[in-house]
Amino acid sequence: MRWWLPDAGSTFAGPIDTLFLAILIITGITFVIVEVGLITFVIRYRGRPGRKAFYTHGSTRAEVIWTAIPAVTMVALGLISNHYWVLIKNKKSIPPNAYHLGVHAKQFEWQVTYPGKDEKLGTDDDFTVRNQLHVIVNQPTAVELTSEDVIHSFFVPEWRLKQDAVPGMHIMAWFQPTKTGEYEIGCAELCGMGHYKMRARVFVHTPDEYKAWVAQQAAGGSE
Amino acid sequence: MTTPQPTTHVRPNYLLIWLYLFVMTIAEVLLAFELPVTQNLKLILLLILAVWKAMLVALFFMHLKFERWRLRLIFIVPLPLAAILVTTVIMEKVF
Amino acid sequence: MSFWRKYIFSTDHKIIGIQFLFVSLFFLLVGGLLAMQIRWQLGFPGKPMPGGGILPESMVSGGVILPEYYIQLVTMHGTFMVFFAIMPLLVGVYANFLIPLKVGAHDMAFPRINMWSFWLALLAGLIMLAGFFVPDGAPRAGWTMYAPLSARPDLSGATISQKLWSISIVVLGLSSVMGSVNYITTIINHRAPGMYWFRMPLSVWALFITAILAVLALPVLQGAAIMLLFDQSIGTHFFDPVAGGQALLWQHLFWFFGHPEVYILILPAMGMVSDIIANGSRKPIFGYHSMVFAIIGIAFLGWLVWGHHMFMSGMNPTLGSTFMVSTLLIAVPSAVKVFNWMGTMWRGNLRFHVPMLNAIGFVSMFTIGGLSGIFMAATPVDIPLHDTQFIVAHIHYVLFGGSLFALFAAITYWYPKMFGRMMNEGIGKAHFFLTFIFYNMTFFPMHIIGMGGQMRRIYDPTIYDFLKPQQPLNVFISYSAFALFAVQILFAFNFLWSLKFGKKAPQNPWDDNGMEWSLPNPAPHGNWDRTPNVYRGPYEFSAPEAGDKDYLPQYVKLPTDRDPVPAPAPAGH
Amino acid sequence: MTHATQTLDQMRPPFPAEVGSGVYSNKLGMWVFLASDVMFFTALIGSYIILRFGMPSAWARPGAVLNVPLTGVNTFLLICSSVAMVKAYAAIADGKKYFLRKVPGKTLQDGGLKFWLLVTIICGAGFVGVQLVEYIKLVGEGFTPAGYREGSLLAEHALADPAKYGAGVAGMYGSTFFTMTGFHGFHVTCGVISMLYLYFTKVLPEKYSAQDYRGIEVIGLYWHFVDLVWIILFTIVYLI
Ligand code: HEA
Ligand code: HEA
Ligand code: CUA
Ligand SMILES: [Cu+2]
Repeated sequence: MRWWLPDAGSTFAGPIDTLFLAILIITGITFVIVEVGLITFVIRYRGRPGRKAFYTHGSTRAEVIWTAIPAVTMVALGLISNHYWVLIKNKKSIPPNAYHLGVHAKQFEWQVTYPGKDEKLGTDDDFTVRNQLHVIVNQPTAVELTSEDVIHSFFVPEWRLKQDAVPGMHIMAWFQPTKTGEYEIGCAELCGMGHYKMRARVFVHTPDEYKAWVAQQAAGGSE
Repeated sequence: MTTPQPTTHVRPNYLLIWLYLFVMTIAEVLLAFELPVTQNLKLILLLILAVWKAMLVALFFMHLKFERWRLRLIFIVPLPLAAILVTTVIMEKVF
Repeated sequence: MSFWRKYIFSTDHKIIGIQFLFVSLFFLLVGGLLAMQIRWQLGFPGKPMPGGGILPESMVSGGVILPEYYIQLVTMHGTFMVFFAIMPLLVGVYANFLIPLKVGAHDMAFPRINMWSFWLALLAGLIMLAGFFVPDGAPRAGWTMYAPLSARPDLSGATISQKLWSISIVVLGLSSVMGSVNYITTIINHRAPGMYWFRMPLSVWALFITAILAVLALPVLQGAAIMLLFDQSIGTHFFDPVAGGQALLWQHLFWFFGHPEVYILILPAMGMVSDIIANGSRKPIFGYHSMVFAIIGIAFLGWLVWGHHMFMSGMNPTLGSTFMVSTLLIAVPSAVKVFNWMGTMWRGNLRFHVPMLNAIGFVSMFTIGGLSGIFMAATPVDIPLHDTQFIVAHIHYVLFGGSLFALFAAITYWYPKMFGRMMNEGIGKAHFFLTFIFYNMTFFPMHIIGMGGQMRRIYDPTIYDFLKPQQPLNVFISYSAFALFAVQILFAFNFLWSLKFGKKAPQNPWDDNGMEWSLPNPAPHGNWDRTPNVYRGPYEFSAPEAGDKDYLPQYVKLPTDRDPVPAPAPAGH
Repeated sequence: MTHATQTLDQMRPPFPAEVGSGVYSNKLGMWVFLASDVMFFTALIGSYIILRFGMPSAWARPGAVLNVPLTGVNTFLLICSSVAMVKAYAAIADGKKYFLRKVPGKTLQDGGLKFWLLVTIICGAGFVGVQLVEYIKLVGEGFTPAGYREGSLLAEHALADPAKYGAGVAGMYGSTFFTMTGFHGFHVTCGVISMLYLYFTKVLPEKYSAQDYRGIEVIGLYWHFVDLVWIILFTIVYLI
């Protein structure tokens, strides 16, 4: 039973989780203020015969305070968030040394295209594997998301990575795994009756493991 | 129940406006085909003419010229919203 | 007047409101029943559903819900709850019933159009319901109907019902535009003498702003639905990239409508809660003017944030940043509202009648829902949360914890005005506390499984290794959900039973200030026989002039009061 | 001209205003409805603009597929009906309920409400008729909401000269054209029907007077709005 975000598996997890925690604290404080306030008022000011309510139409000072504080916090939060947002989603932030893969979504499977030995996409030693994403640990990787039919969404919880694959669009998403191991891709956008089982495995290898796998694929000559 | 004084105004010459609209329509068609001007200039001129005609209809035929701001506002409010929607989505295309 | 003219084809705003009430409560029940099946599947995937046998083979085989049926459940649950339960309950029922009563008008500006707006809404609901009974079942693309899935029957697997969805939405849009034109005109032109803009109760203000939102937002959805219908039926390609269409266009249009829509679903609730909290605290509302401006602010910002539903959609990230900021800013006017409600209770003399309890429930639960919105509004944090159960939790905290609690309050509060009888206090209190408990037990854990990564609209979470460990929580949620539903039966019983056996209501059961309480319960056709005068603001509780009573209705003329000049001050007064 | 005199005389609102807006409710309601109709056309026209900006290849050249002269005439018809409507409005404002009446010393007879509203209706109906003819012709040539029909005349032209006929995006062209003009046509039809209704129930029985002619002003507002929308559509659909 997990009570928090999945364990961190990519470089994005750090900032995102801290931001999450920060917001949790901000909202947590607000939450406590509101709920505790309500409860105390409910108890303190419960109606009793003979008491009369304090007749007031409000206090501008108080209202200015509780308008200003949220305004400031929200703007600050926005600025901080935007920094990481650009880092994660902006095309320009994709590291130049990124290793490029193609991911083609289709009801209801993920087709991953690998550059093969020459490490370049679009050459004839490329090969495509269904529902298996093999990547290298600590290696910035960029996937070009495309879709055959409807909108799908490429989602790896441990990497804090989610990006829709939209028919008619070529969308780049990048990430840098920090842990070797086996993960899962889920499809996070309703794409038909098979949406729930549109599942693929993710293998994060050490560089030479990966080379070995590529070689073996080439030998196996799958597509 | 007493009511505010009705607003009275001089009646515009409708046939004159009709003439404007007619001429501008012809101008548009000519512009679109005959005149040798660049694509963009043509585009801008056409849009200006269209908006101008629309304004004439709204101001004189629909009497917005003679209404109070309170009423004009009702018709004006949706326009910025429309602009926001269209410009935003177009910007989105221009990656 | 014959029975038909009086109760069926009535043009009396009060009767129309009551018609809306019954119809939309029925659809609320339908939505609830669908939710129960959703919960069964998520809690016990692959186990035969009790009573599932009665459903046709195309939906459940051997009592086990099929994947295609599950999507239909989710789609129709969302659609019914949003478009045919909460929206008509808030706007259809209370805009119709309250506006003329509270501004001191004899009826709506256009009674016949008002009647049509009801019948069209009913028609739309029935068209939508028909989806379940056509071959290959109900729509299957979620209540948001994302194209191209919704536009391509060959991909979604539903041909007829997808079209029915579009048609139904077009009809519904027509109905609600008709209604809203009515509300706006009535509020602007038919206020009683002395009912100045800033003497209107916040409920009327909220309904006024809501009507403006509806008038401007629904036509956009209609247009989109029409394009979708054409894509589905006559082979156009608006949302089909293959022929140059744009898949994201649908999302832009839908959410440009959609976010104002969610404020349509909360603003009237906020308004009515304001009235009830002031009444329950026996105190004037705290900062009336800023409450009004907060409503306007929320409504205005609501037009600038639709992109926050599309952060992950492949939309230009730079736009994402701007949408994030505008979205976060909505916290500010919302803050004003929440804290002003608390300010109203502060040093009050609280009466915990059922409406007040539900109103307090509203404030505390809406706050949770709003705060969870902040997580999703912060774009980086939305990456792991988007389209997970965390969103589902947010939805239900704002829509159930928000709108529905407000509705439980409103229904109980104006029940005497509608039917001349009181709902049972004891059952009402029991219903509130039990609902409050089971509701939190149902929806709070959804935040956690959402953080865990459980996607929305998935038929069986257990096939994912990373979701298996949290399945027990899903089971827990399901049990709580069943309990939650069971508790609603209390409400249904209370509602129906009191129609006949509830105790007769006094003229002003809640010691309230509203104009409506100057009338007998239920109010006669045409309301007042001569237009009433309004002497003061709506929240003069515990005012010194009130003497020994702790309230001072708007319609009471004190010796010190002068009669208002007949024509109320114009807008912006 | 008959209105040299009219331009001078004063114009009263058609009905004592009601409280609040200073405008009587029917008119206020109509304006609010028009505001919402603006948003409806925003959805359709906006999508057209957006799609056309984001289109993969060139759009069909103006006049290549659509018959602009014919539509130009149609536009003229609609403008005429609009001015006729406003003349009807002016006529009843002066209490002229009659059809035509001789004016001493003038060759032109002076038209009253019955005359001008009839002209409006005829022009409006004419517009719808012409549009139907246009649709039939277009579909005959192979222009459909789905694009150029296989093996049709236009399909062949498109093959011969893809740039001119925007072969690449014919589908979008058809979708947007028929949806936008179709729903405008629908608005016009509704207008004509409701005007016919008014004509027989209110105008012929002479129910309107210089004191109360709300129906005329309200339907007029709707009618001019439909005209306004067409002015925009004609430019951006046919000429650009
Ligand atoms: C009644 C309906 C309602 C309401 C009122 C709201 C209110 C808000 N919503 Fe919500 N939303 C929905 C209904 C609603 N929403 C629905 C149905 C969806 C899902 C659609 C779908 O199916 O995909 C959704 C989805 C949704 C998303 C998309 C998530 C995703 O798909 O990835 C986002 C993202 O920003 C969001 C944000 C917000 C915010 C910021 C508010 C704000 O208005 C909240 C403001 C309120 C507060 C903040 C709390 C009170 C304030 C204070 C106590 C002051 C102090 C606060 C601070 C200092 C933070 N909502
Ligand atoms: C106001 C809106 C509303 C309400 C009240 C509810 C109520 C409930 N919802 Fe729903 N829900 C949505 C709006 C709502 N929901 C939306 C918009 C979605 C997204 C859909 C999508 O993804 O497309 C959603 C999705 C959704 C999901 C996610 C499905 C998925 O993504 O896989 C789940 C799962 O648990 C769920 C469960 C429930 C439950 C258990 C209730 C329970 O609270 C139900 C309890 C029962 C009732 C409230 C009815 C009681 C009946 C009465 C009181 C009537 C009385 C009758 C008379 C007096 C005659 N809902
Ligand atoms: Cu693919 Cu969901
Ligand atoms: Cu939103």
